[in-house]
Amino acid sequence: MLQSGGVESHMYQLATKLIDRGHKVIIITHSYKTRHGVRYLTNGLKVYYVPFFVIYRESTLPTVFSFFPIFRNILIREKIDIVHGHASLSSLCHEAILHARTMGLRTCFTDHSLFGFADAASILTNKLLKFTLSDVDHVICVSHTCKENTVLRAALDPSMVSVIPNAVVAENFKPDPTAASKSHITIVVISRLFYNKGTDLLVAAIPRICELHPSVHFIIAGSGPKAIDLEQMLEKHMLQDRVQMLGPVRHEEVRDVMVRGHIYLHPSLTEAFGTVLVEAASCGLYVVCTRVGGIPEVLPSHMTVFSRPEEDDLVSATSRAIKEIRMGRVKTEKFHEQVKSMYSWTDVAERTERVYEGICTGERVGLMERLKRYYGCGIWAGKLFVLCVVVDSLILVLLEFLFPQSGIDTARSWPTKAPRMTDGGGRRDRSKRRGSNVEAVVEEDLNGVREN
Amino acid sequence: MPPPPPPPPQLHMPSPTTVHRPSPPPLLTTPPPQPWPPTQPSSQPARHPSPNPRRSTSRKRKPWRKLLWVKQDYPDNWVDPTFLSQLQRNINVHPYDFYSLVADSTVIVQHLSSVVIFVTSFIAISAERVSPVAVAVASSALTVAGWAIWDMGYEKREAATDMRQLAGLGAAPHSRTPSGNLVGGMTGGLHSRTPSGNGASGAAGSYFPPYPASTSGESGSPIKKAPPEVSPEVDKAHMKHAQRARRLTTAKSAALIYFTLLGLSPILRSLTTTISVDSIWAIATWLFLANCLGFDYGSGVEVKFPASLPTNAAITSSVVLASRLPDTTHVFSLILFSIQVFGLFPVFRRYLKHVSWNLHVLLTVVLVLGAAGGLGAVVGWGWSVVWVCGVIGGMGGCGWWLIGLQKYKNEIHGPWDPARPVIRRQWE
Amino acid sequence: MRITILNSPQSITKMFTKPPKLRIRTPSSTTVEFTLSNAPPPTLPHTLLTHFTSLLRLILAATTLLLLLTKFQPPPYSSSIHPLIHPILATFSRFSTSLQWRHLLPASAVLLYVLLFIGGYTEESLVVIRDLGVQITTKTGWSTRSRFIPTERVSDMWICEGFRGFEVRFYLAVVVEGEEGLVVVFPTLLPGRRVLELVWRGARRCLHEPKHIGDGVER
Amino acid sequence: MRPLSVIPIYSYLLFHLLAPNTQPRLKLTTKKRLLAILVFIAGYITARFSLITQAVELAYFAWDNGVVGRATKGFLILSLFFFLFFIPIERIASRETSLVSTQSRRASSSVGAGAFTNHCAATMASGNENGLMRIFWPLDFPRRSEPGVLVGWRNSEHDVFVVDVLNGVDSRRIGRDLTSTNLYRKSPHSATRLFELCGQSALHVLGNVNEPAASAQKFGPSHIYAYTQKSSRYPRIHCPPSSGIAIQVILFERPHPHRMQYLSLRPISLALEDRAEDMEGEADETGERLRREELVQKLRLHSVKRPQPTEKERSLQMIVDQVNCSHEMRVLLKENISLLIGRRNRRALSVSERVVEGATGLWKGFLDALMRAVWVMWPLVTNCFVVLIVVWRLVAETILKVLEWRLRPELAALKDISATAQQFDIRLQQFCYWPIQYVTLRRRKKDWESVTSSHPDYIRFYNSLWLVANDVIIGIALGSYIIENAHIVAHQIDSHLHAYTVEGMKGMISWLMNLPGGLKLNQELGSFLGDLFLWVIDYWADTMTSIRPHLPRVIYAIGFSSFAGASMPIALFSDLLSILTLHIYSFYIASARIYNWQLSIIISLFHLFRGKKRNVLRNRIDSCDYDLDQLLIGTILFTLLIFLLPTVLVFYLTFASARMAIIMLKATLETLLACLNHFPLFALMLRVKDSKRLPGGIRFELKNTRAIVAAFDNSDTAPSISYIHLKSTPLPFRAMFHQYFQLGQRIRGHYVSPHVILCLMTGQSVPPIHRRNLYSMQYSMLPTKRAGPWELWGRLVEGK
Repeated sequence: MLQSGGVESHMYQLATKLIDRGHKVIIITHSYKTRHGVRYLTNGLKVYYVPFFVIYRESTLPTVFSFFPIFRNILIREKIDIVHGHASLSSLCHEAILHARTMGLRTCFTDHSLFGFADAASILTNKLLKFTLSDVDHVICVSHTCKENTVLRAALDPSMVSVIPNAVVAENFKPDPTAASKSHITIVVISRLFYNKGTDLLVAAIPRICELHPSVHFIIAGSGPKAIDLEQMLEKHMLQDRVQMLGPVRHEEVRDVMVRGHIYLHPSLTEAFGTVLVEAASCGLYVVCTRVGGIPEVLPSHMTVFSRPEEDDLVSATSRAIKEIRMGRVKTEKFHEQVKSMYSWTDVAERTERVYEGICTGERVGLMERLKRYYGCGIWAGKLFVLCVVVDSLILVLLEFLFPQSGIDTARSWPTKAPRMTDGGGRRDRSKRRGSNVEAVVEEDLNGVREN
Repeated sequence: MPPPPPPPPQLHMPSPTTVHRPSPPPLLTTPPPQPWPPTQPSSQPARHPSPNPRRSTSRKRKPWRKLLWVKQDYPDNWVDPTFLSQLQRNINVHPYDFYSLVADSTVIVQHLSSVVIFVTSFIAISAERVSPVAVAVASSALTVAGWAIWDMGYEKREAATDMRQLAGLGAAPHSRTPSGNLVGGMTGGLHSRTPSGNGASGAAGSYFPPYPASTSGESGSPIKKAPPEVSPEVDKAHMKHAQRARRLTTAKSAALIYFTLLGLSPILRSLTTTISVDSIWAIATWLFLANCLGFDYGSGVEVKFPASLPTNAAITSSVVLASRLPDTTHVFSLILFSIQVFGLFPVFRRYLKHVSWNLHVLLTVVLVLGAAGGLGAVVGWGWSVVWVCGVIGGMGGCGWWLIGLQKYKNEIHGPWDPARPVIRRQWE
Repeated sequence: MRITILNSPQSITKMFTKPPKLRIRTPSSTTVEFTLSNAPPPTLPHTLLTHFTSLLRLILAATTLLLLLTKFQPPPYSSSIHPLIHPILATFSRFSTSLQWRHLLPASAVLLYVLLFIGGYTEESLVVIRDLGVQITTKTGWSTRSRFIPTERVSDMWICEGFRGFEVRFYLAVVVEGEEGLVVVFPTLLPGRRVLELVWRGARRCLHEPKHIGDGVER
Repeated sequence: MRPLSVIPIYSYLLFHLLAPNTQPRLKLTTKKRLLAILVFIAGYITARFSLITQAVELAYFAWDNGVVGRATKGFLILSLFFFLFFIPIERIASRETSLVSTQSRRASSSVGAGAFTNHCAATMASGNENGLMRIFWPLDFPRRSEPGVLVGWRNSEHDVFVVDVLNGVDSRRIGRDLTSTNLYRKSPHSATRLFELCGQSALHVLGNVNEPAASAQKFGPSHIYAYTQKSSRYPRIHCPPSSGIAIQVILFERPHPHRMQYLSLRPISLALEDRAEDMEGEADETGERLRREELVQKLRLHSVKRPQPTEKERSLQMIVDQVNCSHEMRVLLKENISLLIGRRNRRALSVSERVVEGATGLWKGFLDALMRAVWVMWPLVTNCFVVLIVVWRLVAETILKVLEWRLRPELAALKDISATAQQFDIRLQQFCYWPIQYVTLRRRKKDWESVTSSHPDYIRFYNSLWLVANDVIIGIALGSYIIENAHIVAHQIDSHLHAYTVEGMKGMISWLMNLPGGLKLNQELGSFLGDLFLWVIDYWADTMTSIRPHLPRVIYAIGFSSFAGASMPIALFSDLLSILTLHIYSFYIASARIYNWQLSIIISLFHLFRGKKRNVLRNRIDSCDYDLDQLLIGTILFTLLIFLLPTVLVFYLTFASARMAIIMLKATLETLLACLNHFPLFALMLRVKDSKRLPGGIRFELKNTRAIVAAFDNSDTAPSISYIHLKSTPLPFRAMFHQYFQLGQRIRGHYVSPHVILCLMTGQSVPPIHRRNLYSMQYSMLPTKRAGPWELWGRLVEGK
């Protein structure tokens, strides 16, 4: 199993569903300290944990191209048609898309994150994104806000950007009415304790909420640099008996933590989609969240109480939610079914498949066309990008000479069962015809902590 | 649930010609063909997620809504007229006013000229032009005078800062208030609180409510601050008591510094004998640069005391410079001078700016002229003229330049950028 | 019986040496030997060539040593040395005296190393004997390493994939009971998938009694 | 004494060492004598280095007389001959045979994978009915074609082990006799013991050799027919393809138990077992091992359920035992069978024979009388000897107790501090262990020689004896040298020590004091520290001068000590070194402390400089607002210390490097000691002499069936027989030096770790590597807990 984080579980679920639909999916990612090499996950999902130290030891290529030889080898031996990159902060993903285009494959990119335009770091990442996306076949965003952001950042044609939200495995997030305490209301916060997750708001709001509502308890899960501030706040206001800090929890345990509460509080300052909100709602929690990023699109307003990212508003919104719960005006027990009908990975997989079909029908572009596109990226950046692409194609030629394609023997594909007949015959015979519609999901930071 | 029928591919596939667009603005200029106004996510009716696509396709399709939890029969890459409707550019850009710019630049000028004065006086001392004792005595006298002025305006300032606090101004987005002891002025600077207070504040970091220095003894626990509207005579007595304690401690720490310097200066004198002069100058220059760049010019009078890094840089460089001086008294007096210039003088400058604008301008002029005089006396009058011209030209030119830069500003804002949390540093 | 299969995947290292050939000997159905070697087929000219080159190597190495010796201790120029050898020695010593130690020593060390250890053919073999076990042998140059694993400790044989330098390679591995890690068959010249599958099938078929064949899915 | 006089001592000692090595009858076999002479020469060389020069002269003499030239000429001619005749012939022969085989097979096989699999499937199909017959066949049978009876073990119906071929006997009668136990009357030890070693109850008749009418017979596993010939060493098993049985003929040379040759599945372990475990248990290695173990667990989950091992597979160990026993079994069989046959055709003795018998009887009687006389004396001697040993053991015990005594358990014992004590400890423990080893080895004699369990003990025992012998030889040479010119040595040591540790230090310090170029040192501080250290050094030098006159005596003592082995003076010298460089150690400690304090102060002041402070409660850096006075004084002190740091650092580095140099020196001495104490000398010589005594596992070699069968008849029918040669792989050299590699690894892992380097940087004291890790090898030849004196007494008494 991949390390559990938002992006990782997204990839895993998507890949599993695609395999069920009769495609062949492999995942290429970094190797951790404990696992590298080639592994098979359930139902034949094959993961390449590429050990980078090997390449660093054996070659002195700059890291833009260092990934190319082994990546090419994998693509050829697995007979890949489409390369689908995830997580926009990853050099691996950008590299992979560049190389795949150089090898003339179809590429697709999923953006999971939002970026401003103000600070230097985001300007750099935007340049990088522009570099990658100026020659990609299609882009998938997890929310409309994310789509707007990506279109602005990479200067894309909005019609080549699709919005496909994340989903949750509702079975893993069943509500458990018995777990929550009857006597007092419990508010759950599961979040990495970073600045942009709104931990400062939390720190400011918790004492006031506790003062306003004596019978409210908190459960805070997650770790991060701001955990110290929380602890200081607890010490200062002597709230240790009412606020329970669990520290980091694994993705499998999240549900057990959630069902212990009535309200889920999410004071984030920026969020592309917020899978954890959907999970919380699926667990039957009433969600209090700040109206930032893509959060307003995620849940219907009868499941959520929105607030501005301000201390006072957060406190009042939480009080409202508490009152609602006390009054029993919200039907939290219905949430699970509703969420299940809203978000399902099967649906996501179908929509992604549609994107793939579209990609495969489009006609291929030549090197000159690609160079033109890259050249349009900027005055200096354009030339730099063109240089990179040219070097990349030269490296491809060199590799063709060193490791000829005939020399790379192809891997056997996992014996897949027949694709599920979720719908009409058209789908079935198409997936039979495109049995070889192979997709490589490339993804970087698997060592990121849980994304919510 | 039944999935929506696969729409025709040409509807949602980008035609290869329009794959790449140089920039977003053309998207924004397209007028909305549909009559519906752009729906804000905030003003959305709560609706249960089961719109039947079959029915909706039969009759005219429903308006597209910027939601993820409803299945709408629009393709995934549908571009609605409301696309990017929340894009705002240059919202919080207010054009600068030239004179205000110049006025603000006086603070910088003051600091620069004080640095120049210090350096010139060092050169003068090392060249035996000026007797170091004279410099030390003069500066000490000035300092005492300044402290007297400061001490008079103390209570007023305290009240003012309390007002500020109540108004909740000066709340930084980052989570630490400047100090446990916000009311400290120079005295607060010289001696903010008793050692126990130090330890506690250091340990407990940032979450202290503001309270006057007088009550700093039990600063470890979150005590309620005495509200401003207490009965006058109690207030008076309280003031008196506070004043006495303050002055006592100030005198004490002043004496402490004095004698420490006295003890250390012989060691300091022989500190860098083996290091060549140019490297000494290089070190000093870098440290002064750090001081000038890191100095917080913006902070008002309520800030207790300049940020410690630039001050330390300045003092270090002065120590380094002092170690080149031939005699212990030279070293001692120069370091004393530097402490007064870089440690205490900024506080006084802020206070003056806070009290009256004219005095501030006057001080600025005096400092600039003093620096010019120092330059003239040490390196030559031509340089002093250059200095004065540079100061004036800099104040003017930089203002113009900054205003000229304004038209290149293009800020893009939207729902995607991280929100700034508004946190009141005020507990009930 | 002899089967010859070109070993398909070739990496940079393999571009210069011949691709190894697979030789399979099955004297009886219960004994198989898979030999994988990049040596030329043992025909007379090839063998003579090999012997000749090895002799040449030896002679060259001896010459280098002699050079060093003469450098270290020039031979006495007395006619007591055999007249046939003396001129050779004289030339040697003249040559060696013309060189300095700091050139001669590293050069000769490198030369000796190359002559004695580098090159030569690699031959790796897997012997499977039913009811006895599996034996893995690697012959490189002078050294021969062989490892015998009794049958009851062989828990399984796999074809796995692993990263090697710039590529992902298949390798045949024996899982040994009570031992950490796998024992790789043909570790130095990793053959391609076709060869490996052939060996895998043959080995599994030969390893256990006929009734046990067939279990074990393809990996 | 002159080094020359070493030799008789040495040879005497050596022969006495080798005496137990010889077998019960006390005569030196030629092999032993050869060994003796080898070691003798080694000792002689070490004792008299002039021999080497003589050897060189000899070489030049040979050179001058053109020996080399002639030799080379001969070599060239011979090699030419070889290349011209032998290789082509051999090539052609092999080519022919291979051609034959290929021709025959080409019919059945075409190129490609499918063909192979088909072939396998086909043979498998034939093999399926009545699987596989396995015949173990020793290779040392006489190559005769006369008929005989195959006798051996029948492990299972299809798994037979040939022990011997009996010529000129009838198979049925022999079968009866074999089952009866009274066959093995004449045997040195109990025959049943040998049987149970082989895991069988009785020998069986397995079949016939060279039976003329065999070809008519149909093949059956219960009775096999084999042919042998002069032309080939390999038998030809009669197995018509119609029978459809696949046959493995596994050929082996019988290991000679008397020469202590044997086969074993796992490599022979030179280290003691209990040691072998606790050598593994190291803190740094355990974590990695645990990870791997869990991975292996997962791996087991992956693998498909493997079939239960058949009894043929499980019987491998037993078969190896049978191979080890087969030689003695054969000897036993031969003797008894000859008796049997002799008994059958016993006839009346002639007169002359009677006379001869009487004479021999008389002679025997005389010998018996002599032996009886000896036997009266013998127990007395041995008892005295035993008592002597036990007394000595008691003494050793007390000394060991002293060496291991530690004030408190966490404190270091004497043997941890001083190398000499360590050396004493090792020697004493070895002396304590020898009698026990010897007793165990003697017990070996009471059993069959095929029992291979005690061979590692044997090797260990003689290895340690040899090492001690070596040690003593070298020690005598060294000691005699030292004693002869103790004054020179003493003067040398003293001058070197003085030059490096006093004058060198002084020079260095004074150099540092007057501001060496480039270094931005502080004059005052530098001169202060320099004066301090110089003063201490002067004081130390005075004490040294007071010691100096006694030094020759000390050296003399060391020289005498070296008669107990060269390791002793080395250990003593290493201790002496650490005593004589005490001052440098103290300097190092002092400067390190100063440096460390200053560094920590600077770090905390740097936090102050940045306006931060270290929060010890949360162990993190808090931001803190200092008061003005704190800030100012802190800053000034910070500047002060920063500018004073280089001076202190320079002094610290000087002393640290000096300390490092001394540690290096001591480390080399330790390595020397390790080599003297634990070099696997005996094992190496065994490996060279007779590699079958050091088995590192077994190896199979497939023979070319075609070639073998073709020697008998050139019928193209392919019998599914596979000839496999079972060989013993010698222990690889790497395995012998395994402990050395491990030790080196540990030391490297400990001292080249970033943590240690950080300690050096920050002036903290470098934690020394644990002695147990360092000397785990030292004791790997000795048991964990030595046997107490009374246990020893018991063992000795019941050992007799």
